[in-house]
Amino acid sequence: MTEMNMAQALNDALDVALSADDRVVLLGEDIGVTGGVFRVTDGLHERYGPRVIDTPVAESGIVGAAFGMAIGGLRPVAEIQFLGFAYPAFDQIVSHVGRIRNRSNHRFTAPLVIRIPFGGGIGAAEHHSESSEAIFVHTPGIKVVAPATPADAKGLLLAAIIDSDPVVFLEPIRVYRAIKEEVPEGHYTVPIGEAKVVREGSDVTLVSYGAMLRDAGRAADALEADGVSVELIDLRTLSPMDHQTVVGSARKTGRVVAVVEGHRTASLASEIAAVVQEQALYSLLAPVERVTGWDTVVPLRRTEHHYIPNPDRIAAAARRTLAG
Amino acid sequence: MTEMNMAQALNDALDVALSADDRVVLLGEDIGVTGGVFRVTDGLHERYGPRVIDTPVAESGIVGAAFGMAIGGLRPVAEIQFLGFAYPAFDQIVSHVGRIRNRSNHRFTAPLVIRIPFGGGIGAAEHHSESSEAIFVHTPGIKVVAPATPADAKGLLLAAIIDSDPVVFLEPIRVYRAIKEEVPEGHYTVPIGEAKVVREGSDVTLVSYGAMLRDAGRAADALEADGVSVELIDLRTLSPMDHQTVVGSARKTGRVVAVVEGHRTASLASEIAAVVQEQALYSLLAPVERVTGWDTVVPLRRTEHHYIPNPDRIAAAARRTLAG
Amino acid sequence: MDMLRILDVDGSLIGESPVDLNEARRLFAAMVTARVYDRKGSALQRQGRFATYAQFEGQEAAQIGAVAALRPDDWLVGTYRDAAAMWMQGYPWDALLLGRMGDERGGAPPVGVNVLPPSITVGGHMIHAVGLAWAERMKGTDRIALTLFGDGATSEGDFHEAMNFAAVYTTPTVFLCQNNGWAISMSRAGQTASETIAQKADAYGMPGVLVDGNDLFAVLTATRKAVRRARAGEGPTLVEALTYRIGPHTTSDDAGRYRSDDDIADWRKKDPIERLRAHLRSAGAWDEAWERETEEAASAEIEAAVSRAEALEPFAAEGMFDRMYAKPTGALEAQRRLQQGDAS
Amino acid sequence: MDMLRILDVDGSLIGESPVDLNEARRLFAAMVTARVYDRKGSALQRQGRFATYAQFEGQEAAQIGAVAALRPDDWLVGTYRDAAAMWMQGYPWDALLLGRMGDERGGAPPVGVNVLPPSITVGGHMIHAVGLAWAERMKGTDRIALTLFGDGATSEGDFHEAMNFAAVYTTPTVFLCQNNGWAISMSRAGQTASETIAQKADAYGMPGVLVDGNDLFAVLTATRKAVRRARAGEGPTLVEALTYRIGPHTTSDDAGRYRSDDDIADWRKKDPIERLRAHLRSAGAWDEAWERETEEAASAEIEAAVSRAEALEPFAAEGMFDRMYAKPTGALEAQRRLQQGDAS
Ligand SMILES: Cc1ncc(C[n+]2csc(CCOP(=O)(O)OP(=O)(O)O)c2C)c(N)n1
Ligand SMILES: Cc1ncc(C[n+]2csc(CCOP(=O)(O)OP(=O)(O)O)c2C)c(N)n1
Ligand SMILES: [Mg+2]
Ligand SMILES: [Mg+2]
Repeated sequence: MTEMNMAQALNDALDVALSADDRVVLLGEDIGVTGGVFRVTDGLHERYGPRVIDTPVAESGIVGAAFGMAIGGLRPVAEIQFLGFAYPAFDQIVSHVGRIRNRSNHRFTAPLVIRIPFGGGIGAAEHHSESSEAIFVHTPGIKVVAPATPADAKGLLLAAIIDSDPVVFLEPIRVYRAIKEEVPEGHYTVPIGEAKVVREGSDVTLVSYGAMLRDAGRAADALEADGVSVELIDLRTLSPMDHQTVVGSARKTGRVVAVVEGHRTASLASEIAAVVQEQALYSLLAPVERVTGWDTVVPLRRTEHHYIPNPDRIAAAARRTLAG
Repeated sequence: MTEMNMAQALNDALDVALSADDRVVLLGEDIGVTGGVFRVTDGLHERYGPRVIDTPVAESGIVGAAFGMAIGGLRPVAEIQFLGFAYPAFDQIVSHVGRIRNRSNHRFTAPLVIRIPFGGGIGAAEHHSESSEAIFVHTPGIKVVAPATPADAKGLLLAAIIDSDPVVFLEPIRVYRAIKEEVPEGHYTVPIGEAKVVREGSDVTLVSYGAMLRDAGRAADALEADGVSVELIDLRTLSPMDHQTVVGSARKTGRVVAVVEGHRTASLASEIAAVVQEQALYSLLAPVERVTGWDTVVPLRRTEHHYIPNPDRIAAAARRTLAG
Repeated sequence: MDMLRILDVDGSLIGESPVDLNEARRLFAAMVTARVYDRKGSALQRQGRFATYAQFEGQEAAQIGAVAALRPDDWLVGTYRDAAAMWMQGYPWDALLLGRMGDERGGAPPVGVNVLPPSITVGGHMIHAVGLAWAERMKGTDRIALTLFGDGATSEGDFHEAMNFAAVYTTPTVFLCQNNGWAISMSRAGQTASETIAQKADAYGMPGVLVDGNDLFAVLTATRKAVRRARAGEGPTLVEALTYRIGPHTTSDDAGRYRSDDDIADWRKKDPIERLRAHLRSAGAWDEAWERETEEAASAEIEAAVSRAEALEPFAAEGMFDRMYAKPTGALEAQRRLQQGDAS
Repeated sequence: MDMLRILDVDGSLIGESPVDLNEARRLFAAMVTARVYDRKGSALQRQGRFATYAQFEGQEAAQIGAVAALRPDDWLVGTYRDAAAMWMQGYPWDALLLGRMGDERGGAPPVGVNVLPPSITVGGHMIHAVGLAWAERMKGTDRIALTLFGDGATSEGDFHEAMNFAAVYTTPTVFLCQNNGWAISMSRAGQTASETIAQKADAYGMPGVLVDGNDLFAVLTATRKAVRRARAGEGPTLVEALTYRIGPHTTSDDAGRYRSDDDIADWRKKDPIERLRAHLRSAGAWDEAWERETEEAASAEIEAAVSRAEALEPFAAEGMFDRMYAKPTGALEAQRRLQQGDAS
């Protein structure tokens, strides 16, 4: 066990994977010599040389080449520098990465990982604050993972790398260096597809993931201080979503707040609401509340905070469910 | 009034727009000399010459150029040949088309229309049966329209062309030649953002759009035959969604079935369920049912029918709400 | 830019043949066989037994000539129009037929046949051949990857990224463009303002060559050189095979809307099969009975495959849930139950 | 490929000056002013008053020289690194500053200034300049569009599609690549295997020229020719301005990780401002006091703009709802109410 932040834990996961399996190769913009703009790949180029590849500025090329490599028997881990730069690669992801297994009835498969920093809150330039995970979750044939803590990040990334299917691995930018925790050494996995009940409670369920989980936790603290018992769920895997854990909790508490940073309409919060009312309508004591980013471009630095959900908004929504 | 199918009605709308306003230009693959693969632009190149432009095979280029033209004061109507070929243009749509107004605080705007045939059911090759409208609906700064009938198609397309904001205009392939109806002559508009109550009823509400509307109508016929009173809503505009009409009907009937052809998770059916439970939970007599395509690639011709919702599936879902 | 031609339009040898007569006969037979398939494809579509079909008539030399330069274990990554090439590299008729009938098993050639299912989207597949070639090099094999694409595909951004990656990383990839004059209704001249496709290679510091695509010997010679170069670790090559799409874009297309019959007639005179036939005949290596036998054998073989493909039970209603992941996810299992509930 | 150079590295004139001395002084003053802004940008970022800032030091001749070839009503479509060019084409300091402070009003130059807000994504904006130029031609004006981009941007598929569209439709677009040696940590050599960026033009049947990007006269001369060609309806041109990014990629970058200080020292010797200064001095058209005054005037002007920008009240919390459409949609109005409810 070592104390690590998420960037370090991810670096460690990549190190473990590269050293364990020759088929693992990393490719992306600025991931090699300079170690990635968030330093997640720091030192790996020195250690693994030609298996850590700096690429031209061409996201479709990165994903398309990684896809070919995966079919060819490698285990590529591609990095897209920010989620806002993944759209040029969207066609490769939707039309090829998520489809080759079906297209070839399992004859060809593409076990690749696409690592992408996502989310805002750091006052960055336009396009650097995206939370468009919903469009990847809507895409068949890929899995979508979004860790919220260093230890989960490492275990999920290692699970993604050995998964037989393609995984879009979303890394919450705001969390990279924000929290430290004990991270197990060596190889271990956190199962893809399983949510985690971060804290148990009986009055209201908060469902979140990625960077928003911390804010949901802060809201939970505030609510607990007022005597509200909060169950907090970290989805961890966004696709496939762990309905059982979410619905089970909804049945227990009767009140659900889904917290996502992405745009509201057709978001994961909508999906959570749809699933909960579908499977637990008669347990619901209040409508499922959606606390989300708005259906607007994420504002720039000066007013970004009006976009991103914060503990107050989350707690207010929880209180609305309790008032109902 | 003339009897027209949807392809003819759209052709008529483009003709009206081109003749009324010199700023209207059409561009896309095979839309000129050959009149489009669905013949929607038939005859327009002869009539309007250089304002109906055949392009190289480059979707990002088509949308990006149309975007520049729109900023430059034209009213471009771009065509993407099938929704499955829109993904190479996704970056242009998300990163630029939907953002320039916000980015420039209204100084620059992009009033363009992107026409895209969508949906399956014709036994086409892979990529020709997409219903990924949810990802466009999730994208801020654009409007998304999907007509279900010839007269609406014409009026909505004319409304889209004069709209000050960009519109993704989805044309249901299966409907192009399937139905004929009286279509008013000359210029008229159907307002963007308004759903239509196609038939009124009191027991259950079916919400749909595009090609699925016909199947929802058939399900309604079957249900009515059994004495169930069905309210059928055609969303017509997918973004912004007309919550009021949907929620009003939900409050009245207490039972809602959302019918979409796209993949289930994070779909418009999820959005409808989320909104309905949010605003009408206490009126609901049963969970909102989602009848959707599955979270799989649309199967090829031999088994495609197992993917696309049909009247039986829709009626079964409605019956479940009535049993509840 | 000069165009390599070895067999003149009338079939006379004006350069060095890349093969002996026996091999030339084998390749001729392959072209004849491919054309039999192509004709059947159109017929099956008319009968409603095929979905839309994209004929390759006129492009047999480009496809058979290119693949003749490969080793059986090399990768081939082509398009909807490349059935001749795919078959030549080992993709069974059954799979080709199933694909066109609309069955996902059509995308699954036997293990050992390193041919991807045809790309239906235009442009996205070339970079896959770059990744495959790169993987082979990293694994230490000397396999190469050949990718086929059309003139229209060169306009997609993905062509550019694939060419650039291949050249930057000197991957063992051969890019073969079948410039057949059209991308649906768009002429080559309207597709790009460059005089040739081949010259685009220079933008990537890559060699580019132009060959007569209806001359099997020229295509084979140029591709073989490119393949050797790739296999030797010297990097990728772009080959432009200048040819012509004799048929419409697909069985759904009405080519009369945008091109004249005269063009087609001109190009029919340059038919690749006729050309090699003339050469073989003048070398005393052709007779009509042999060609007829070849056709008949091909026809019988393909008909048998059609029967097998049509007899194959379609996937079950729930089959799609099993094809998405190594193991269906919980979400898909739930949808499977929903589907079965709806059906019951 | 030959590289056009008119002012030698030591400032001696080795070709024909495109401007008289007065105009040369004006352009020199513009470069000096731009550098003042650039230094302030870094300082403001260090003080936390700017978000990340992308310095353009060393690229002043490329930007000022290129824009000097434009008419005031021509379009300019550049990137995050092109503040000098944008200002030169009329984009006010206030807007440039607001952009970097993170305020959407930074994207709104006054009406009449035909400069788009800088592109933050790499590669997507060049096609916008094609569309703009095309629109101007369709409207019957003779405006042209200049687009600026880096060496890294040439690897994106959108570069390819933009170049191809421009050439196919002979739109009045000028493509100016500031090849500054780096794309973050990726060297020019690793970005593409072609010897020059300029030669990529040939792939589109477009003329391509290589110029010394630190030589204002060379950049101006080449761009002027390209602009004239575009305005005359003869189509687009690609100009590669060979220059160097003296600073890190942005204020967040640690360039020491991937390049040596020696390189920077070498390029500092080719500084574009020094070079034109040497030329002006030898022509008796420069004195230190004038340069100092220019700097001070620039500094005062920019400081005043900084004060105005910082004094500008940020948008209201709900401002974002008003910027998305001409009129907020019903869905956005509902969200505005939700936001206000949460806040209350
Ligand atoms: C990304 C994408 N855009 C558009 C299409 C529609 N389409 C199918 S084939 C074709 C023309 C391709 O021309 P070319 O590359 O020359 O190949 P050919 O058909 O001539 O063999 C087009 C535009 C597509 N399949 N994929
Ligand atoms: C689509 C996209 N991919 C990646 C990035 C991240 N990024 C920002 S600048 C840059 C390098 C661009 O290099 P170049 O085009 O040479 O311009 P320069 O920064 O040297 O001016 C990269 C990769 C981005 N902004 N957009
Ligand atoms: Mg072609
Ligand atoms: Mg650069």
